[in-house]
Amino acid sequence: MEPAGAPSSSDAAGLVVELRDAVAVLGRFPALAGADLHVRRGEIVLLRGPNGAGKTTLLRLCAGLVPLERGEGTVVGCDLRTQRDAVRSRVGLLGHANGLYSDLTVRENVEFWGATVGASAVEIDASLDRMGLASRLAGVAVGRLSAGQKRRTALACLVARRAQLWLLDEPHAGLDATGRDELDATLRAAVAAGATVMVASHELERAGGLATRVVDVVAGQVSPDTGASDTTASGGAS
Amino acid sequence: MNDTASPASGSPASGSPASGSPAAASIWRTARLVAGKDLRIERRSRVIVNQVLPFASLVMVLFAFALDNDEVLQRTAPGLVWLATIFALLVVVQRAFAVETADGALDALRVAGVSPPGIFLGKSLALAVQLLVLELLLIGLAVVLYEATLTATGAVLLVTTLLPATTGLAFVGTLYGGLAAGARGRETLLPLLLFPVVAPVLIGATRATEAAFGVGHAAIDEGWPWVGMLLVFAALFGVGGTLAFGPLIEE
Amino acid sequence: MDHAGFIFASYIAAFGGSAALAWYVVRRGRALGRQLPDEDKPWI
Amino acid sequence: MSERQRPGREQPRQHEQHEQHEQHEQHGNEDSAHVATTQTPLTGPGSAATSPVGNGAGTGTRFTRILGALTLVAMGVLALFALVISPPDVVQGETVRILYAHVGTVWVAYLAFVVTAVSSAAYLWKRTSSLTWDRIAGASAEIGVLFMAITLLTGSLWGRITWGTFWVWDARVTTTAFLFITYIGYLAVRGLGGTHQQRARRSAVVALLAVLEIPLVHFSVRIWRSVHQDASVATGNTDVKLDDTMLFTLLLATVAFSMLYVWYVLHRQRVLHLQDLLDDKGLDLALAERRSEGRPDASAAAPTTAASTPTATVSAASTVPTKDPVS
Repeated sequence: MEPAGAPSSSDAAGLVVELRDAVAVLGRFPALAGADLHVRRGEIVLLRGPNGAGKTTLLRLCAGLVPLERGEGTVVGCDLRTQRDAVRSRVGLLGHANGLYSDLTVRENVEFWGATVGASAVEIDASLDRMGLASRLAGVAVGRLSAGQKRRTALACLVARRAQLWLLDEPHAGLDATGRDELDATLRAAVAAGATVMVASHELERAGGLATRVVDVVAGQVSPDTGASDTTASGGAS
Repeated sequence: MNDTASPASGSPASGSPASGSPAAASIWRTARLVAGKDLRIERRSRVIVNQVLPFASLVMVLFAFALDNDEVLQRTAPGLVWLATIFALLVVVQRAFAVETADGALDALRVAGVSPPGIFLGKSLALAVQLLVLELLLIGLAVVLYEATLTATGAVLLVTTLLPATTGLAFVGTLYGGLAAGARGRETLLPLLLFPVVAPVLIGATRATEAAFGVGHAAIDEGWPWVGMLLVFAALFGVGGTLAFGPLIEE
Repeated sequence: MDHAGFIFASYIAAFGGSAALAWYVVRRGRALGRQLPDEDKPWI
Repeated sequence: MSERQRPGREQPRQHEQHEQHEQHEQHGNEDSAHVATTQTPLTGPGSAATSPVGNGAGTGTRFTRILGALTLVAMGVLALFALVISPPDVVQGETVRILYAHVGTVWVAYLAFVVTAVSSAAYLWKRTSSLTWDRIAGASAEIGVLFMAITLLTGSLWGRITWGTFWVWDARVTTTAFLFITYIGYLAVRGLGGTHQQRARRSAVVALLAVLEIPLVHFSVRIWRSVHQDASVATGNTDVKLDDTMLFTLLLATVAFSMLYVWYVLHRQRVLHLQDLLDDKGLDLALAERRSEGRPDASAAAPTTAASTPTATVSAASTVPTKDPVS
């Protein structure tokens, strides 16, 4: 595989995510039943849909965690079949689980996840600061935090990961008003810096204001809503 | 705002982080990171110290109840030490992977592109350190409870035995623990897979420890060939595990 | 014959076990084969 | 293999197939065996009604039928020679007869595990090559485990007569027992679920790790016994003076059980092939169902509408991932 060469070719088309008739299976259940999705660089795409529609699986597929059973898929320029390792190191996923170690402190968690991609101490501090965790909470064990505080910590870990594609599954859940503002600001900053974001959320009012495009996920398939703010999306890509 | 924008802007341009290349240096960096993380978790939670060490000690006492004979205990002390170690190994391995699966950290490690060989070596290292502490305690207990005797040369042999035996146990524990981590029925699958594999370590380490304790008229010299076998075991499963761990935890 | 019981037990295990396995695989093959068209059976 | 691309052709029929398939999944193999006994395999009228294309052919071919017949004959002749024609041994008397079954099965058992290891390596070597290697590995391990059990049983019966004990801690015996347990673990790993490729990769790696383990077990047990007591117990009074008839019987046993092995692996890997194929077809049906959830009529009132739609047998509400037995 050529992780170095591959992304540039997709950058030309500006496509960060490209799924064609993608099928992904959980056990024997086809959580994704032929999804088509194109996401350009700089977009913030909101995935909307009922429970069990396949939003989570779509995000996990894009993260390289769930294998592509049928169809084609390219994420950040890497093929989802043959270059999953390369995909993984370029995306950041915030799933239902936070991926935190409850016995470690907030700072230690962020340091650990930052260190997996070689983030510096300055970047760690900045990530903590970004999610409002720099002061009092930094030294508290994650196991003692509330659900919302854990979510913030997980977001700070994600910030430290410096991913090209951010995949967020219900990121607003459990966050208070300040946390949501910080999250939105973080995502906008990431996009401004060249990243792309996909968000699955039920909180349409909140996430809808953030998104440049809304996409409906129903029954394991994706039907793009070209209405909302497609112009913004294409503007972001160029 | 500007502070976070700069790291974020750094990433898309810089492309794949260091973890993308399976270079030895990167693997070692990951291994140290993972091992440090695991040991720090243990230092904070003290699960091994507060629960597993008492459990293993209890097993040693139960052996004494079961065998009920001082001479037999003295004769079988080495075997009982290693048997207790292997029971404890099961618990420690399950703990080591419960930490990873409790909140989806194993998934997060995979998404972070952390190299599986690095995870394998790191978790093995942390496991080995914890096992070593456990074994030292059990040997101390054998001296106290079972009247095992240890000379200076015996101690040298014993320490030389502990290192490869512990490393080998840690390698196979991590390997099969990782395989069972995501599986249904992991609690029952793990011993089925693990115990046949650790049999050579049980045999080798027990014989070497017998020589070190001088039980059954075993001479010190009889222990050294077993140390060689333990080394071979550790080396084979170290290499095999490094190669196999990635495919095994892949979903 | 000395130890006839042991000898017969051995052969009952060997032949009986083999026959049971063979019987099982043939029946399973037929049951599954009935659910699939012959194009899906490259050996035919 | 091409089966991944193949499904999708026979949409209308898959509905019924799927239901049968579900039955297997729930009730296991016994149930499918019941179905099989109700009709003759090759020309079953019921099967023609269920599936217009398939004539219900099983996993047999001309070759396996001939091989199967030859195996039956060989087994019959073996029974005759082993139990009647061959003479009792000078030293062991009639007990030597057990050895024919013992040697025949242990040879096949070890052969089976070598084949499993080699096929696993073959699967991993060219990853894109074929699931056939995986199926051969699995089939081979199954019959290997059975024959290993027979070997251990006949061996301990023989040992009880010859040595006065069911079990000796001989290196070969102990290694065989460990091999037996290790491959039971291998079969457990095969049953862990996931996609076919996941199953194949995981079990192939486990099979190769067993190749690392077994020599170490053998080696450690061997020096363990040689240090602490005479290793001769396993070889001391077992001298067998084989005359020509006995030698022939021994050879015949090896050949007969090997033929059975080949026959079984051929059949079993085809059964596994069919099973995988049915899983894939089940996926096609599940995909169709899943897609139909999204249609306006179905999504409006999911449970009732979906149930009345011909293609959807499972209501949309019940198809959440957790419902699936494997997920």
